[in-house]
Amino acid sequence: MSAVVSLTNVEKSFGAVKVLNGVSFEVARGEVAAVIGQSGSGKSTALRCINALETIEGGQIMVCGHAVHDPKLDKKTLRRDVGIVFQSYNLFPHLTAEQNIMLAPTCVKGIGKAAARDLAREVLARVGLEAKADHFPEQLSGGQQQRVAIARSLAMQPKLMLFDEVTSALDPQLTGEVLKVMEDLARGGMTMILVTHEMAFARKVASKVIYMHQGTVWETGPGAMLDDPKTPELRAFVGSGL
Amino acid sequence: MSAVVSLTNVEKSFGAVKVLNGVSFEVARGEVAAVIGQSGSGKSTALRCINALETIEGGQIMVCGHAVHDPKLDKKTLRRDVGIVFQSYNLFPHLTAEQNIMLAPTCVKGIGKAAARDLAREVLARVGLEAKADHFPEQLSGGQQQRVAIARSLAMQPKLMLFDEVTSALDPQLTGEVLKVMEDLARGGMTMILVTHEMAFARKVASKVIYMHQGTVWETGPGAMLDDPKTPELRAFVGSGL
Amino acid sequence: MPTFTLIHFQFLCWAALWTVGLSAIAFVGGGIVGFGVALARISSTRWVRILATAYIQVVQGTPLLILLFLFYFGIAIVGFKEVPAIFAAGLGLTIYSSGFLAEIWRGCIESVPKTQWEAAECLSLSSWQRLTRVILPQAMRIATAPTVGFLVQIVKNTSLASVVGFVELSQAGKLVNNSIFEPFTIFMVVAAIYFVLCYPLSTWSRSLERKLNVGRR
Amino acid sequence: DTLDEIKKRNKILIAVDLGSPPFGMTDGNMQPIGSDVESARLFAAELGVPLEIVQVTSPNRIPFLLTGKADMVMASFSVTDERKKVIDFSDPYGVIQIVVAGPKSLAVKDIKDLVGKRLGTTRGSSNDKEATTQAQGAEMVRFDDDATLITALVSGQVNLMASSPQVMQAVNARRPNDPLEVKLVLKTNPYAVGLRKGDDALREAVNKVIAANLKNGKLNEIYTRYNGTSLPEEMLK
Amino acid sequence: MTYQFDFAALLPYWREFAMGVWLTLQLSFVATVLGFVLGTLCAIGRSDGAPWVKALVACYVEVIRNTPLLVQIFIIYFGIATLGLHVDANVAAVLALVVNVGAYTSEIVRAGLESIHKSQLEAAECLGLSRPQTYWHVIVRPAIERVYPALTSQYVLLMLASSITSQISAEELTAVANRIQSDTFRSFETYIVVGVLYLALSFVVRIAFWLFGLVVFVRRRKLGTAL
Ligand SMILES: Nc1ncnc2c1ncn2[C@@H]1O[C@H](COP(=O)(O)OP(=O)(O)OP(=O)(O)O)[C@@H](O)[C@H]1O
Ligand SMILES: Nc1ncnc2c1ncn2[C@@H]1O[C@H](COP(=O)(O)OP(=O)(O)OP(=O)(O)O)[C@@H](O)[C@H]1O
Ligand SMILES: [Mg+2]
Ligand SMILES: [Mg+2]
Repeated sequence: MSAVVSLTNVEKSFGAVKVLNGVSFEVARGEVAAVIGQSGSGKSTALRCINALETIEGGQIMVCGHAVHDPKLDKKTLRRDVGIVFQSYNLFPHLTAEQNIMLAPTCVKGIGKAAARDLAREVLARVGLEAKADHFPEQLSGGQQQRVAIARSLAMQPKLMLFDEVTSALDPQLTGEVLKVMEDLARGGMTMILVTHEMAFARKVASKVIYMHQGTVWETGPGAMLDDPKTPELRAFVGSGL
Repeated sequence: MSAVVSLTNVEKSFGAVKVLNGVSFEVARGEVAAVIGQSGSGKSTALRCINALETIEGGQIMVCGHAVHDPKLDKKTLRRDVGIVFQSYNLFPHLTAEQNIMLAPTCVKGIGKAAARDLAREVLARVGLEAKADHFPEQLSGGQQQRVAIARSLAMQPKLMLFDEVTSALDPQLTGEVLKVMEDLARGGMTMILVTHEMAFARKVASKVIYMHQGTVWETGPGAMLDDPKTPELRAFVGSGL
Repeated sequence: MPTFTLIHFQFLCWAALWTVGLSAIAFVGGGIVGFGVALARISSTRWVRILATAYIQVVQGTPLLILLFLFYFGIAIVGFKEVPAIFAAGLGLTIYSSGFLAEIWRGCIESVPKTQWEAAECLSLSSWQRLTRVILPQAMRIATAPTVGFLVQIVKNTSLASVVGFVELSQAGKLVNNSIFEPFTIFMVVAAIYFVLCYPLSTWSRSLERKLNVGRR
Repeated sequence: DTLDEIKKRNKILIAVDLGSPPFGMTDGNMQPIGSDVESARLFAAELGVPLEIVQVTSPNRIPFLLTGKADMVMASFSVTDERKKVIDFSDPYGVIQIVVAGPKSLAVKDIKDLVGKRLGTTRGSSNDKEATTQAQGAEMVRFDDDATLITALVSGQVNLMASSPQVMQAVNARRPNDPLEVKLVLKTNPYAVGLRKGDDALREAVNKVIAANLKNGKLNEIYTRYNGTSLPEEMLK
Repeated sequence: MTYQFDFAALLPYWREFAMGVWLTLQLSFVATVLGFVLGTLCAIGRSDGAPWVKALVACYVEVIRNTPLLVQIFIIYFGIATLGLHVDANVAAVLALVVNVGAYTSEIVRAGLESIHKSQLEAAECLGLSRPQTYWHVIVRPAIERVYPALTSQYVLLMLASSITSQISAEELTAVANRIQSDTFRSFETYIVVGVLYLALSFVVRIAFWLFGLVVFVRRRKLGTAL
């Protein structure tokens, strides 16, 4: 099976609220999956479950050969294979861009300082920020911070990248910068799952669109499905989203 | 003279920066004036000067018969006639919606508790929030908070209402709620000055549009002026604003 | 009839050195223990957390005077008679300051947003690495000002070490008073010495706080 | 036992309260002096071991003794039956009167005149107990040490004090223009060395020293030097 | 040497212990109320007073915060007497505690006052509230609500610190303990009992503050925000 990620009937509640109610989907190697849906439909939660940030109550999640639903899961090796980028960047404010990126390779992979620095420069170059290596997060614009966050994940050479509304905190111009980086990644063959509100981007870049509604996957299909929704819910959603 | 507000050559600096550089305009009774302009053009400052939150260095401001430029101005009576609502709501977090509204009538006008409560219910009803009287601000959505803030001003029965970008912190749906309340007020004959970025609203509701640019009034006219700008600056502004 | 002389003043100054020494012991010891307790306080294991909370509650809920007394003589009852006063006073003060420092530092650690823990976790840092490489450097900035502020409390509270026979500044003041009966002069001088010791610390703590707030804005 | 231990470590630890002049106090150079201090030196010399003075205060002298931080206590320690339940006493080596003292201007003829007066004393001392039981109707005001008591009397926070004549003299030394006088003698108490229960060998040794030095007058000489009066005749025999 | 514990020896003194606890509570209560008022006034004075008021308050706060309570107590107790006034020891004790805790309160409350955003003042001003009205309704109340946990801790410390007033003859819990232990010579037992009593008292104080907070800060109660 070439699926890098597969969710089968995943269930998750917060207290009495059932947030994921039998979610199933697959993402194959090199695929770019866009998860869309209304606020509160469980998109972020699904993403966090894939990365074992939340424990699930039912169903199965396989990610790059790791059984994430297994209580004996070794989270550390899972996370070497999976990179995640959040809406709020979550850069470490006390470290420069470069140090932010070097931290995990030196700590986790035991790479030497010099090699890690080279690596950091390289991924910074990929997101177009060579010049900002020595800046602290608060010296960077939102878009630049988000790109550093992406670079930080890339430095661990993950097999799968997760993006959770990485552009919603940004104004249109900064959004453009970040989307460009993501497009490059997609072209480079990276497997990606992204939660997004940018329908245009989803249409253009995603090889698969997953529409979530009330804690389940309501509709899946190629990017073109957005132009021809089958369910009234997706039709309403796409209509309002423009 | 039927002008409720008139500014004549108003000047105001912050330190070395001249923010208002000879601003003049008039607003007549029952008129709804929309002030538009780029960020930093002095819109908020002009509004704050009208309410004597800032002291001016030159020119004259007459508001409901009060000479605001006069250093001997009695601010308290001025503010009985003028209500202001800010972008950031500025509700008092430790008081319920109702208590927020009752505070000024009881403290300033010396109205009894029971009468003030009736008044509060009445203005809450006008903004469609009877049901939320006992909620604290943090229990309300942004749009609801903004409507409570409007109700709080209304409770003092002002002759003039000032609104400073009251919708910019809100998402489109919440914006709709607040704009509806403002439309109702306009229909009810309230004199209003509003700083806004909602061109559509300005077009629809305002009887007068005031375009500010670099600390002066660059163009004034009816709402229709937005469709046919005379100055290249306004043309650029309207073009970008869409 | 003796009066307040330079000899008395010197005596007080020597005693003030002990005040400083005791404070240093209490601070270093309390820092080490307090750090451990702070970590225990935010541990993911329930009973460790409960234990640490209980420890903090007991230490903060008992007057230092009583703590010192119980420690000094408690050690002797357990069988270590030759324990010098400095050790017992140091231990009592250590326990006392660890209770307070643990609580201060816990607050600082918890004020680092949870998303920082998550981000570090997603980079597959171990929990120790998360703590030392990501959380503590951020918490430390917040913690400096209240920690220095608490140092002032320690300096003043060493005055209670007199119950275990320690002659530090306050006790020295009483001794001098016993020989010359001039409480007003003596306690004013004692107060002035404490002020000289504490005021720079207070000022420092406040300037740190200001710097931090500016940084945040 | 303790006597062997003293010999073995070649040092005797004697607890003295340096906050109760003239028994224990410090001189102008902050060196310990007083009748208890000198008596302690005498005892150490007689026992043939060097002396180490352990400074105590009246609230903590018992714990010091009981936990072995001192071998014995010499702190004008009045002998009472209650105290005998917890510690042992040697034979007395001095006496201490419990008196009520006050300024000349205040007329006090007998115990009933104390009613309604503020009577200061040191908390938990035998003075405290004696005054509390005898002077019914007086308002008792208690302090932790003599120095604070004296300061309170001098500054007018109390009208009278229940204390020893020795403390009164210390006050008068500070204020020669308005001297205090003894109004009433409540009791005369012998005081002795405090020892841990069961330290019989040490007590025997101490008793021997006391008997010898009472006879040869050395203890009386020390007492007289600091207290201004001689020990009572019957003790010197 | 093994020490034989005998807590039964303390039983006859339960009435004294109770009296000590009672006086400790009284001292702490009065000092808390007065210290709070003094501290709040000082905080207002320091953040919004005339320059000389600011300087005066700053001086007071610095001196008190950088010298031990014990020394302050002595200076106040004997200082008053030197002026020729006689005050009861309990009054002097309360006075010293008030002066002490007032300084700490003023710093805590000031932090609360400064945390109230300027826009809140403007909103009140625009509604026509007078300055005192603004202070009371919009600044002081929410400020105190915000720093309430810090105030609680400070007043628990105050209760514990009241033990020092035994030195000027206030017959509170520590004084009682010292008297009982020199009566019975049961020092360890006494101090253990007293330690436990103080611990219980500090819980009582915390609970009292918590209940008071529930009553006064309606919002916290309604929203279930922990105090
Ligand atoms: N830690 C949590 N505790 C309790 N409820 C939570 C928690 N996290 C999420 N929820 C709830 O779960 C539901 C789904 O949340 P989720 O964040 O997955 O939605 P989403 O689709 O990402 O929405 P958005 O587009 O707003 O980010 C929401 O109703 C939310 O309130
Ligand atoms: N309190 C102040 N101190 C110094 N400068 C100020 C102050 N308030 C405003 N300014 C400056 O005055 C200029 C005009 O500000 P103003 O807030 O009136 O603009 P605006 O038109 O309301 O802009 P926006 O659309 O961003 O709200 C800006 O350059 C601003 O930086
Ligand atoms: Mg989400
Ligand atoms: Mg503005």
